[in-house]
Amino acid sequence: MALTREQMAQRVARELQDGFYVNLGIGIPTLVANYVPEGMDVMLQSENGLLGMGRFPTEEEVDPDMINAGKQTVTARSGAAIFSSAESFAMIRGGHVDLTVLGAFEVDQQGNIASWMVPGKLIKGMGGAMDLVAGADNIIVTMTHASKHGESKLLSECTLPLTGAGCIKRVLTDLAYLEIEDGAFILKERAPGVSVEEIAEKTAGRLIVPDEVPEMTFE
Amino acid sequence: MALTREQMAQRVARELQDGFYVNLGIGIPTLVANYVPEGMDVMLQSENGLLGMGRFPTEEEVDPDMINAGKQTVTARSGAAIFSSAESFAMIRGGHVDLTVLGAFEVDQQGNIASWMVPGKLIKGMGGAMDLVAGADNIIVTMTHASKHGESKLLSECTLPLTGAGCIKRVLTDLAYLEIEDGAFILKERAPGVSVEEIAEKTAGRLIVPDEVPEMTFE
Amino acid sequence: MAGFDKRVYSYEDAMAGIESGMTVIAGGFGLCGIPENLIDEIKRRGVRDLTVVSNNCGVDGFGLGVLLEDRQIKKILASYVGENALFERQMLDGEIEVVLTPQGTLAEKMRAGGAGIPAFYTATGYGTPVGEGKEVREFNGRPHILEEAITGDFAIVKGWKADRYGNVVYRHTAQNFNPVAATAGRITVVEVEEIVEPGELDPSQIHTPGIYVDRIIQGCFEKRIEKRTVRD
Amino acid sequence: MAGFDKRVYSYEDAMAGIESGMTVIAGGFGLCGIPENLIDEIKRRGVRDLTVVSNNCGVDGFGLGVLLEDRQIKKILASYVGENALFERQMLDGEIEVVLTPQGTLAEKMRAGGAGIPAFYTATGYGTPVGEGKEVREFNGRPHILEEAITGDFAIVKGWKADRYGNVVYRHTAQNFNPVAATAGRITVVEVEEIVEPGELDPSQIHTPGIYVDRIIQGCFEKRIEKRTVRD
Repeated sequence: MALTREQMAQRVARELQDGFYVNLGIGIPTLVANYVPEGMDVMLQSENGLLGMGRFPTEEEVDPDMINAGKQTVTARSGAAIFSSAESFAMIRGGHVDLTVLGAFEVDQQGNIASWMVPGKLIKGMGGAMDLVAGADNIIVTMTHASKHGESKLLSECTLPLTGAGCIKRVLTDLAYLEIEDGAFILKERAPGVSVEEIAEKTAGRLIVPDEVPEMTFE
Repeated sequence: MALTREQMAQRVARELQDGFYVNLGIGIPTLVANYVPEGMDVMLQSENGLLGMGRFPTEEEVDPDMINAGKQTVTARSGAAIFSSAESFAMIRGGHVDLTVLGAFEVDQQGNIASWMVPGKLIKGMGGAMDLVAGADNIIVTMTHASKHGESKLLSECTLPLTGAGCIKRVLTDLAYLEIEDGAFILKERAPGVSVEEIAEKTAGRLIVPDEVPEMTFE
Repeated sequence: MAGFDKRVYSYEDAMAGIESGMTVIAGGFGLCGIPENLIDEIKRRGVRDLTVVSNNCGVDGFGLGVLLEDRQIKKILASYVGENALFERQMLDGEIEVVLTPQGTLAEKMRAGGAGIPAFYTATGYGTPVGEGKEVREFNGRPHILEEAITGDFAIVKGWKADRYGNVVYRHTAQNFNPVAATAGRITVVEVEEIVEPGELDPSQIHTPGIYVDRIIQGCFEKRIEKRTVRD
Repeated sequence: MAGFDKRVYSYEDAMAGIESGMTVIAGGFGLCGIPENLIDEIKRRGVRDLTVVSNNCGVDGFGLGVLLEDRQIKKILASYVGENALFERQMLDGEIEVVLTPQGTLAEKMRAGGAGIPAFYTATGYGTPVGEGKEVREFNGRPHILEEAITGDFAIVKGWKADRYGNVVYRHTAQNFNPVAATAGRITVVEVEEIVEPGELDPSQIHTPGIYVDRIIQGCFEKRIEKRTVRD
């Protein structure tokens, strides 16, 4: 069965390490914060200028001067730092963030990512996504494996305008966890009960299937 | 008679305006701070990261963490700001300093300045001088008109390695105040008792002498 | 000390000199830390054909969104727009030119403008529509594109506290683009919640040194929240 | 919270991993705000052939000057050197390579290194020996030269207070190059006068956010004054 959004977040959370500075995009990436393993501490960077994003505020704590990059009211945890947008993107562009998790429309076997623009549809902008994908060494893309119409999002070449070129090495979909290497997707893990055949069928890009493709487990 | 160092500082101080942010180099430029006209306020920028440099400290106030760009212990005035070297030179390079006063070995009629290096002699470095001359629109060079051996320092072309190219428009020497325009020094004022002939004789670069060359006056 | 007293006492004085066709750099992220009243004054004056540089363009009826109502904006550089029906319509109708700019590149372009760096290379946007027509050069084995600095005729900034010298501190994440915007205006106007006496702000803790600031005004702010999110 | 506890308790641990041939970026201006004890630890370890990036090179027997005694520095990028007899001799003898770099360009190169900007244009140094061999390009009708970013294997930094997460504040003009140096090290080590509890530093008033910092150590400092100047 395809992973739920929560399971996707749970799986991504396994890539966290104690002491990681992490930037989480909007949507499923945001949920990852709920699955930080016990005894592990990560620090969330929000690109509007907050390192050490805390929980949502209580009604009493709501402060219009304290928001995250998704424009939601948030709090800062103890030991947080707040700074300008220039400083925030110095961190991001300079490769100081350990892990970035973000959604996408398409990823291709060259590690290109398209996530911000569908020609003909209204274009709202890339926000910080282009900076994030260009700056991080360590990016995990989360998205469904195929569109609602069954069209693969893991392509030999992105069809939509790119967010970044050659910058994605890891993709978690609702069906599989894959790594991108030498122009191919390498199938590393599959969702519980999802067959290699189904994944192969729904992967338009070049797919390498190792002898062993372990099934993910969730508690 | 040639101006004293104090008179040179006094003359430069007449170029100050109320509300000017000013960077003063080492030597005669530093003395300018002593001649800020009554009722006028200027803010001194020191390129190690201090805007609003105050007086020297008393014995009790001396603080090793509070120095100026000349590495002297100083104080900060009320309303000062202290920041990093990157921020300090952002101000300088970005043209936010209203007036820069600095010494030189040579200036030429193209507005080139040489102030940091004498080949064959020990080179200690340019410090912030190259940034200052490149960043400021408004620079006054203070130096003696000629060397101890009588050689002019106002040349048709600098002989020493440059600190900056085409960036000087105003020069105050011990003999005259001159402006540089269209490849020539224009004699604007002369020191009390110094003749136009003497200045012309000691100016190797192209000199334009207007009909009227007023004598400077000092109280 | 008149020379460094940058206080003005009306929004009319605060925006004196703004004219049609000018470039205005605005601080703020979403509706957080935006110069609400300076924007309203621009609306009141009715100047047109503005080029606006700002991460976002407000919402319908608030923030920079109010400048859309009378079509005062000709062109905008932003990273994310269109929280805003009027904006979308003007964009689709071609009434407003939108130059979408990655958020970090936008911040860096403002910082560069203020810092006298005319251009810089960045990997951000290479291989994307943002990189089209821009020079590409490899550094450390990786392609980068050349991006140029931005400066504005005016920068409009929202601070928390300032002294009369124009030293400013920002509150929490209302800082965002404000300090870089403040460096990049030919005339920089800062509106704050409180003007304090010189010396009250710790010199080592000033976000925007007064040298960047031309005018300071104390105002009242609505501080509208775009996405109120609370926990139980 | 082990993951963000960056405290170390000996200078040996603070400089663990430094090796001959590495590049070390050091904060400080003159003798103000220099990482005294980290420098001494580099001396103690006897690593050689270092490339040092620092505005100055200390004085005889203090600051980076101590690394000259055993010829540990192969090359230095600085804006102003030679307050220092030993340095002069090594420079004149060709034992040390000196790349004189304008002070603002040096600061900007460090900042660019930390900020992922591989290169930038500046008017500083155009037409001078600094510009020789560098690409020249005109912007706004004025020639500029291309300068590349600097990063180091280590950055050594002197702060005032820090928390265990590595958030740092600097005191007065001891700030100088320290915050930019801190961003540009692959491993950034900060020695401070006091380590405080998380939450004691105001989040909006942190000069160096902890993300840039790998190790924090509390030390004692001589803080030698180079030019003691007093008024009567």
